[in-house]
Amino acid sequence: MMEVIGIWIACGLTIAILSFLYGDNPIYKFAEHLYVGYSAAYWLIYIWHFEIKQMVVQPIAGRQPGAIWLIIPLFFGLLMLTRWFPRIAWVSRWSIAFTVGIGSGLVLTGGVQGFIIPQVKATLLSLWTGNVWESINNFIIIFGVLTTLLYFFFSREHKGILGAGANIGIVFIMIAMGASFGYTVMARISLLIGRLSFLWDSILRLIRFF
Amino acid sequence: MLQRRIPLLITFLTGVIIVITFFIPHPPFGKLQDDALVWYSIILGFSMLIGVDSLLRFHYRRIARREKGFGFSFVFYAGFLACFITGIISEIKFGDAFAEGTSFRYLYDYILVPLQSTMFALLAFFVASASYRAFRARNFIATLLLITAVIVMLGRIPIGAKIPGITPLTDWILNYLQLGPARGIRIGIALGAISMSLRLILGIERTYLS
Amino acid sequence: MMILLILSLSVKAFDTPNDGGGSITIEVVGLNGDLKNGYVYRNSMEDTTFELRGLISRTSYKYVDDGAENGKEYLYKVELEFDDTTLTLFTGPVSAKAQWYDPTRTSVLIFLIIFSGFVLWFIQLARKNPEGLFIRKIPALDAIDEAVGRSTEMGKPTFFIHGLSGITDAGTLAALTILRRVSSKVAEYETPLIVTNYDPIVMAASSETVKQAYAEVGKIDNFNEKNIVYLTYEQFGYTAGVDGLMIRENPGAVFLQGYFYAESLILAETGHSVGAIQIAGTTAATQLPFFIAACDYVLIGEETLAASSYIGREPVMLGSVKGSDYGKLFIMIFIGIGVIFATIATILNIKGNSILMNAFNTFMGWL
Amino acid sequence: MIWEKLTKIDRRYIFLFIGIVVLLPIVFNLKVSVKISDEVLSAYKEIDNLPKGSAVMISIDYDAASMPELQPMLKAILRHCFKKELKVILINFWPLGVPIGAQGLEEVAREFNKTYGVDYINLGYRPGDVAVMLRMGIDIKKVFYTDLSGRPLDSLPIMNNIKNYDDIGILVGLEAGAMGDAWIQYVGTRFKQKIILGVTAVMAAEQYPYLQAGQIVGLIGGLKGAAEYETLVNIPGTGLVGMASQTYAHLTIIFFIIIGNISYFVLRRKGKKK
Repeated sequence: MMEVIGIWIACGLTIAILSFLYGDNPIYKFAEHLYVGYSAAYWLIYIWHFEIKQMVVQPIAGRQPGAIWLIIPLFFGLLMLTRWFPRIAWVSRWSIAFTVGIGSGLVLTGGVQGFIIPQVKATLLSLWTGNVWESINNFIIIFGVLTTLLYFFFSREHKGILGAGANIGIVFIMIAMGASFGYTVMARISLLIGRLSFLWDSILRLIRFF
Repeated sequence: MLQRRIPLLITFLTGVIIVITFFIPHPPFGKLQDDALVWYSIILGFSMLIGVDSLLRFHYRRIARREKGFGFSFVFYAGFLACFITGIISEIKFGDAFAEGTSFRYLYDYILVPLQSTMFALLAFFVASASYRAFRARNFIATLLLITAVIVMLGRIPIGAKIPGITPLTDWILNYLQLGPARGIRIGIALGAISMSLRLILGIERTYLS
Repeated sequence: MMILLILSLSVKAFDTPNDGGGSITIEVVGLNGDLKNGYVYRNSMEDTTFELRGLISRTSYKYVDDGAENGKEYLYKVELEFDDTTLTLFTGPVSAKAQWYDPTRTSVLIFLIIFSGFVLWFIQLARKNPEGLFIRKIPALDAIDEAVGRSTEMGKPTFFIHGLSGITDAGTLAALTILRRVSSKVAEYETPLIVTNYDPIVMAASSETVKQAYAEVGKIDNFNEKNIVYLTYEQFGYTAGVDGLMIRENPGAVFLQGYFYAESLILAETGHSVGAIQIAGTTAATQLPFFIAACDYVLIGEETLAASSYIGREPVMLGSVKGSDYGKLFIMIFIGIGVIFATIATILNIKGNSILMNAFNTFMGWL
Repeated sequence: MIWEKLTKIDRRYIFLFIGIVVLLPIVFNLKVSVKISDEVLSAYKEIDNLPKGSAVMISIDYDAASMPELQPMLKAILRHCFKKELKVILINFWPLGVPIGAQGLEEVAREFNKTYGVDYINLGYRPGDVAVMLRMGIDIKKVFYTDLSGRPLDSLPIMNNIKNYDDIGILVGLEAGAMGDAWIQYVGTRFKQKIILGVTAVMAAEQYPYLQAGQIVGLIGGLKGAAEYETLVNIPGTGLVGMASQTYAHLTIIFFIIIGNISYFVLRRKGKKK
């Protein structure tokens, strides 16, 4: 019985969101407000359960070695709460600064190790492999990478060779954008297929129920 | 001093420590990058209290002042409380609100899931309206965008395989032609992010501080 | 056959390299797939008992013993079971230790030093000689003033919509720089600005940013913290909320900045349907095509990250952009040399000379 | 005149058309056949070539929103693994995906009469993202002491021979977000783990650099990828039905693009004459 009620609710909410396609209307507004309210609370519970409880409360209660270091994030977390008091709200900048520091450090190392090096490595292709087509394709990849990088040169005006290269770069970029768009259409349609199948299956189930 | 210098110092120290420890496997440094991610989520947890509080006040104000559409703010509160209360109850009763069979999970399955997936499914419609509007052969670059998008769109469906050349062309575009620019864009972003991180650590970039 | 196999077998125990210590690796050399089970036993050199630690992996022929104490010596016994025989091998003593440097990351270190070197060098140069630094035109950033201006003329508010990434993402910090510019224009024109936030830390930073901008143009009294809106930390809940706000507040200009996922197009199409000028910028390569299709101006990838230098035009910032460009040039030259090397190596290899090819592969392995 | 109207067509008509063409095949259960692409074939072959009894780790990194695309993939891969008598270890990096993964796993395991704890296991979710991935490289049992339902891993025979990534033949990441990058950057790079990614179609184009760089050994993209895998395993499922809706929707969009361009050129010519 609970399941049938649940399906009714789910069907109703599905239709309410779809109604946004027609334009703003009270049914959509209802779903939207419910959604924002519900999900805001959902993430509170989520953060409590998966982060605060499991990463703070349990290690401290269990006296795990190293739990003492949690004092650092707890300190900056509490500083964040100064935003409730406008006169000392600026103290929260310390916490922001701390998180920005974490982010910058991770980007510096992670960006090089995880992205730049493997991608540069993969571009070190041979221009002659013994197979004409393979060689041409390698050339296209290398040429695409280099001209695209030229487009992202900022400190010099795009004139002369740089200008020509950057123009080819933007042509490549647009081809990539078109390909990515065309490829994505499929995924978006899949989502709608999922939703409409759900509606259709639910309708069949509800008909059978009565 | 406290408002500007200290935050800059915090960012500098945190960033530098995170970068250096990347190269040191010796404890306690080796694990620091992983720990920092945990610390970040703890601070995020605290900040969420601030965020949710401001959202609750926003709707409270709307109701108190009888602003236009304030009725929907009741819906917001209903959604928030339904999730929050079932979350707390399930957490106390089962120790895990996210386990199968809790009232929290029931609401998740029949409220959040349909809302989430239908919102996502709206994209099927927007992808159609955006391509109708944007894919016009206005100039050379727009034409390229249009042509690659259409070819790939055709190539992704079985019927495209029946038009000679479309499938190999799509595969070739995806495997080679768009690979260079995709890689170039990502290398560019990684470099830009590294340069940004350096500026942040050095205290040159400080939008939110001064 | 079996005897030959067994004769060629040996077992090695060594400190697991490049780690934080506490670990010893036991490797069986010379195996090729016939192993049924391989048991690893350890003796701590205090008595004569060997304690079972675990099984040799059947794919890598290794066992990593993470229960070792740093500096303490151990002996290992490995029992290898084959279909028709069992073989026992000993190795050791060996001890675990933690390393102070991870040499597999040397390439990362070298790159970081070169790249930071360029950036720091050009920042230094810019400090000494602030003249003559150039940054190429980025139309989307020039359009900011126009968009806010037009929104003001129409008497409509301006929307600034943050993406879904946290403050640790470079794209978010770039978004904050753009927000800074937008809010000083908005403060100047005295039009309402609504900033929607997905991440609460970003909300705090946005609030500080906008407040500073208002203070700078001397309009701090017009700053309204309530317009820095937090919605929800849920992708599509955020989308639904922002869509609703946009449709009801009817903005004249919409800025979509930060890291976006699938919601990019929902937001951009809704913004378009209310007739707003839209300026988008993202470091999410996947979402760029949608912004290009649905928005008036788009900052493509790295352009977003250069925004702070473009807007501020401070010499040090421009210097860092120049340094970063030289880093890019370095990568391009590196790719160029690498490609030439790879090509020569491949051609020679086809002709039967594999010396260069081996050198190239060794280099790739190190990289 | 008609062309002018068409350029300014109310987008709601487009919405209506899309809705209709997607719904029809669902209601009438239409199917289409698909051609196999190289990247799906190579994913299939990698799994197919694993020796009997090897372990395949499948990571469920998606939630309900991406279920229509990734769930058919999960089921097709599971069917393949069970058919080949491979061991399956399911883990989750998206807590909200836990029930979705469990549901798919149990459903397919029942079809093949597989035993829990012997042929397959569901480890559930542990918080910590990248930290969990890295720690699994040392010892899986030190991160996941128990399985999803709380049974200690040591009590389940499937885990006897499995310590860390060294014992995992192939890792299959089913991705709706950034977790795939993390698998490649952290586990692929540091532990030399063979990885196959199954991703939503939107992310697929972005994965080609990884495929070309050899950082992943196979790629299954979107519903079409799922339909291809279903064809390879030779057990049709929801992927193939969806392809019919897909086909009609794509054709509708292309039709609208063509109409849009014709009207654009007709109007431009008129404008020039004036």
